[in-house]
Amino acid sequence: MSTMNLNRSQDEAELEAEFQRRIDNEEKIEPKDWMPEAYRKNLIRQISQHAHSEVIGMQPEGNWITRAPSLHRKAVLLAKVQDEAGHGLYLYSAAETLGISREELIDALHTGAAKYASIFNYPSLSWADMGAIGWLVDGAAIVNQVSLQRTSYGPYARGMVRICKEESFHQRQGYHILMTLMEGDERQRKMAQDAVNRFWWPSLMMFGPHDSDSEHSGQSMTWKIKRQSNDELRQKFVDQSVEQAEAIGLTLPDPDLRWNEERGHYDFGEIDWDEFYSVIAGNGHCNRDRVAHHRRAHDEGAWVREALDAYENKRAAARTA
Amino acid sequence: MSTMNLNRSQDEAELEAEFQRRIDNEEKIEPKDWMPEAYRKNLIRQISQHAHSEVIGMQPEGNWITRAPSLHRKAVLLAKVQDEAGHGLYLYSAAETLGISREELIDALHTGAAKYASIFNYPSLSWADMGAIGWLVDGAAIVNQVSLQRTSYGPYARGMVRICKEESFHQRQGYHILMTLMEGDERQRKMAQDAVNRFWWPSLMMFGPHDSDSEHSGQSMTWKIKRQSNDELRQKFVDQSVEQAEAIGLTLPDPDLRWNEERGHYDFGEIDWDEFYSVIAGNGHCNRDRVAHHRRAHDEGAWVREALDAYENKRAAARTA
Amino acid sequence: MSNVANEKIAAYANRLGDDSLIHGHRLSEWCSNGPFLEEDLAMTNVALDYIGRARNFLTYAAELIGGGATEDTLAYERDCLEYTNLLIYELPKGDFAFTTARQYLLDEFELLFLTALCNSEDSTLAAVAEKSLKETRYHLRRSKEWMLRLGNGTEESKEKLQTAVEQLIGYTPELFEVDALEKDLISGGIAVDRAGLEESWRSACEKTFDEAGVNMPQAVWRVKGGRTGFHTEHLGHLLADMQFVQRAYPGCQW
Amino acid sequence: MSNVANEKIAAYANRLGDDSLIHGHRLSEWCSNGPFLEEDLAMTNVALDYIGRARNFLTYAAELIGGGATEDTLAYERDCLEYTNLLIYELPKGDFAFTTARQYLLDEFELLFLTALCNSEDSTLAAVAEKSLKETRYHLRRSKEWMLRLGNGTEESKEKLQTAVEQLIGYTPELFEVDALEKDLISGGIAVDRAGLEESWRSACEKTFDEAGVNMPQAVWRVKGGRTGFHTEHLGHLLADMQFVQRAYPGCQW
Repeated sequence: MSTMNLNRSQDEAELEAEFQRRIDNEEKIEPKDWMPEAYRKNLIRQISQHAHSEVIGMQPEGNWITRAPSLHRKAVLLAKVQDEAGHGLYLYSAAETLGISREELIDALHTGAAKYASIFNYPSLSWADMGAIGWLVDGAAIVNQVSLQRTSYGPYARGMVRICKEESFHQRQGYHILMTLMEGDERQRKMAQDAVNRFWWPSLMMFGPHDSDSEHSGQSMTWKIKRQSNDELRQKFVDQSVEQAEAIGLTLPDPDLRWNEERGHYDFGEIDWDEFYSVIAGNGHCNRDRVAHHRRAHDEGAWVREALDAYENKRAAARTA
Repeated sequence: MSTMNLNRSQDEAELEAEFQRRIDNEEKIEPKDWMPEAYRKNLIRQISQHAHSEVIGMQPEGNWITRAPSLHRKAVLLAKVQDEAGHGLYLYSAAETLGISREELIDALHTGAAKYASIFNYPSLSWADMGAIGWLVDGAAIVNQVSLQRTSYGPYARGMVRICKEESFHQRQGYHILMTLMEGDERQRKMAQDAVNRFWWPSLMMFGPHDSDSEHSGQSMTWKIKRQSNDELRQKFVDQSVEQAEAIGLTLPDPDLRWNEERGHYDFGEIDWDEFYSVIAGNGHCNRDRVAHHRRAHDEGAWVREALDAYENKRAAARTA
Repeated sequence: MSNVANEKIAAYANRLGDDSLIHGHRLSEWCSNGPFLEEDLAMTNVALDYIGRARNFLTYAAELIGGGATEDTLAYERDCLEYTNLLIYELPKGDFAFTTARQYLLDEFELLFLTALCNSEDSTLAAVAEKSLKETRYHLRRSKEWMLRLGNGTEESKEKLQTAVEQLIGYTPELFEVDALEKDLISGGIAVDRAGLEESWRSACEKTFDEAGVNMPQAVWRVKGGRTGFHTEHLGHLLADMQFVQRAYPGCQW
Repeated sequence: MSNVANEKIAAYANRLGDDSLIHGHRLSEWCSNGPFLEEDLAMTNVALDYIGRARNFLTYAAELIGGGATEDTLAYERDCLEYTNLLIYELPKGDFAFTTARQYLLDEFELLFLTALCNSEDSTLAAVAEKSLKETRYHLRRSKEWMLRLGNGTEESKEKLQTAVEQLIGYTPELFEVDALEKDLISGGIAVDRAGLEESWRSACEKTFDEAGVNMPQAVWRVKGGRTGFHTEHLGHLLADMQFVQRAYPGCQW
């Protein structure tokens, strides 16, 4: 090793040590700060996939806007999906601060290099799904996002604070949809229960594998990208949901669900990890559709983006002329 | 004039005289027979527009196949539209015997050089419209087509015989749809009456202007392309329809409709010729849609036709090799 | 106020509600289908404004109709022959050029219409108009900007915009039709004289079209019938989707 | 026959009816949309066969269910969570390559399936199978010919056909799934052992694919759930349109 390389490694080691000290000190890392390349990559992956999830999540919900069964619900659902688009924008912006462009982000989504929350590979089949998605899927997302409000990367943390505010509103609306159905007639109650039967386990899967099986967890925790473990967050979600379910007469589809006095938490059944990995691998109802839909809209909109660019260029030229 | 030209005019005059003699003698003109160019053109226009009408007519009815309110009605409507496609094919074939290609026929439809029955510029807005279209529109078409069974051009006349058989079945089915609605509840009766209110006058318009105002009538009658006048056929249609309407409790939207003992026919009100010409001129609800729809299907199918051609060519080459 | 007068105002509010509802519904179909995320958000925002506007008008109409009518019974329990929206609103969303052109033409109209409706003798209609006018000013800024972007963008975008305008123009005369109901309410100072808006509308639009390098044709063909339930074939399918849940599960709360 | 047995046969007939109905409905969407008139006619002809087949199966199911059930109550009064068709049938019709590929893959399957069903201990099912088999032989001749035309037509048609196959292949494993209900009815000699058909089906298809110069992939991903009402997002919209009139005007004769 040459003296220069040695110096560079020494510098690198110093920078990394300083970086970790800041992390341990609960300091926020900002875009201009030095960061390990692996930290940058990890964040790009996580933030962009979070953004893609918001955007892809617009599809199963957008699927019910035209069929919303009252003008009030129609307006609320429209506002919700709009919020999600907004969340996607915050998160794309946060990712872009790390040196990746919107075009690269979208391309990664289209090729499959970047993922989105696998929950959205499930189809929305009834109006009650709007309730289940709001209550359970947004509910799970909130548990995760509340934790992420303390993530080490500044733009991401601040984005989470803004998103959490709106997301809790979404969760309440979802819960309210189900509550209204459970107070309805037999067919409505059946519809609500059926939606919960389909979304409960996939919602638990949203927290990811057990930490022992999770690929990125270790390093993410060290760098305080991730603040709590998958299993911790999952338990929190289960605990809050059981009582909410009972309050409106819904049965969670888990015969092993029971209060454990010792632990102070609810015990629950083992997740079907085969299903989890199977859906991620492509066997979900909507895997192909979600990406194809996004790609189609993107392709169909190419001429619009080109026109916008051309127009902006003309105006810029006119201003400098 | 040269001697040759004089001879040619003499030959032409003889041929025309012979042609007219055959016509007057109720002989059928076949594809290989000599015919005046104007006769050929007149027939191409009439037959192709008749064909286009069958094809375009598939659209307002096709619009209700997916929404047919019983499996029986769904099957019957599917069969009806299928018949219409078949009629279109007979008629395109008959036109093709006169030396015009399918491609030219379709092109004329797309450019607007060839018309289709203006009745199809009206939209089909309720299930009852399937009844009104069957009863009134097919009913009017039948009156016209029965008359055309005696048209002078052989292929056209024979096509009419085949078509009339199926068409009368369609008319009965349409009438039966309305009858069922009139025996139903108040909303169904209202639906049926509303459909009749919208289709009655346009059906009368199907027979064209008064003969005194009709551009092609004179020559068409001389050549026995046309066997009865517009007004004769329209009267026939009115007479049969009034009683059919009364039988199921429908009111025809014409306060001037009354039996005229002297004439032995029903008197009826004056048609709003402004509406007739306005719709033909392009102010109907569906003028643009009908042609655009046909054009779109044709354009989207270009690759299929190309593939079929390429395949047929390959097979032909293989056979001769 | 007399019952007859109530009936007429109810019918007027009902048609304005139908216009807004159908327009908002069509715009909402862009959700997750926009050319880029910011525009997706923007369009669903406009859609939301229209749904809100529809709710205001229909709720008022329902109040006047009485007998248990609500914004939802009006929206979900009438079939297409009973809907009274103008035809231009129910046309499918088309491509982005079509939506842009339609939105712009309607925004210019609504600016004039709502400004006038703010002066209605009916205080409820005037209040709805005031709230809606704020939104429409914002919509118009956006749609005018998009007219310029597409008209002065690329050859392709200009062509698509021109095509869209040719497809739409024949549906615009209906915006300025005054029937017996509206004639009556105009003389009562309640409704807007639509016919009187046409010249200003045309003039404002032509300015933008000119700036966008796109021709604003005269309507050679014109289609109308929405106020009397004589719709296009599009509305029936729209309502089949929109109303399905209420139809399949009648008499329920949602 | 016992009530339990009746229930099972009814459910079996019901699913076969749902398969046919949804398939026929999708095919009927080609009406006035075909690439040329002869093909428009041909496709609506095939659609009509499927509607007829659906009516036979659903009428039988309704008889067994009793209590006033009819082919129409089954078709028009169940929402998508209660429909039991396989997913492959409910996919949108796509382009002509997609419809061709789907039709062909299903025709080869139905040839085998219906041939087997002709031997059902249940005479009604056997009779429906016999009638349907005649139709399916005709459908298969057509669809096989179209596979060859598109596969050996132009580069474009081959490409579109290959794309269609890649989109469809993951929906085919569901054709060969045997659940508890069918297992039971198989041992009673009533239902067809679908699983047992897969090899022959694959082999027949591969021959045609080979002749058409198109690759028949193995299903890397697979989607299922139709028999338990776990559908794709497409079915709900299909039913909203299909059932609207009955839903909006309940309890009527048509």
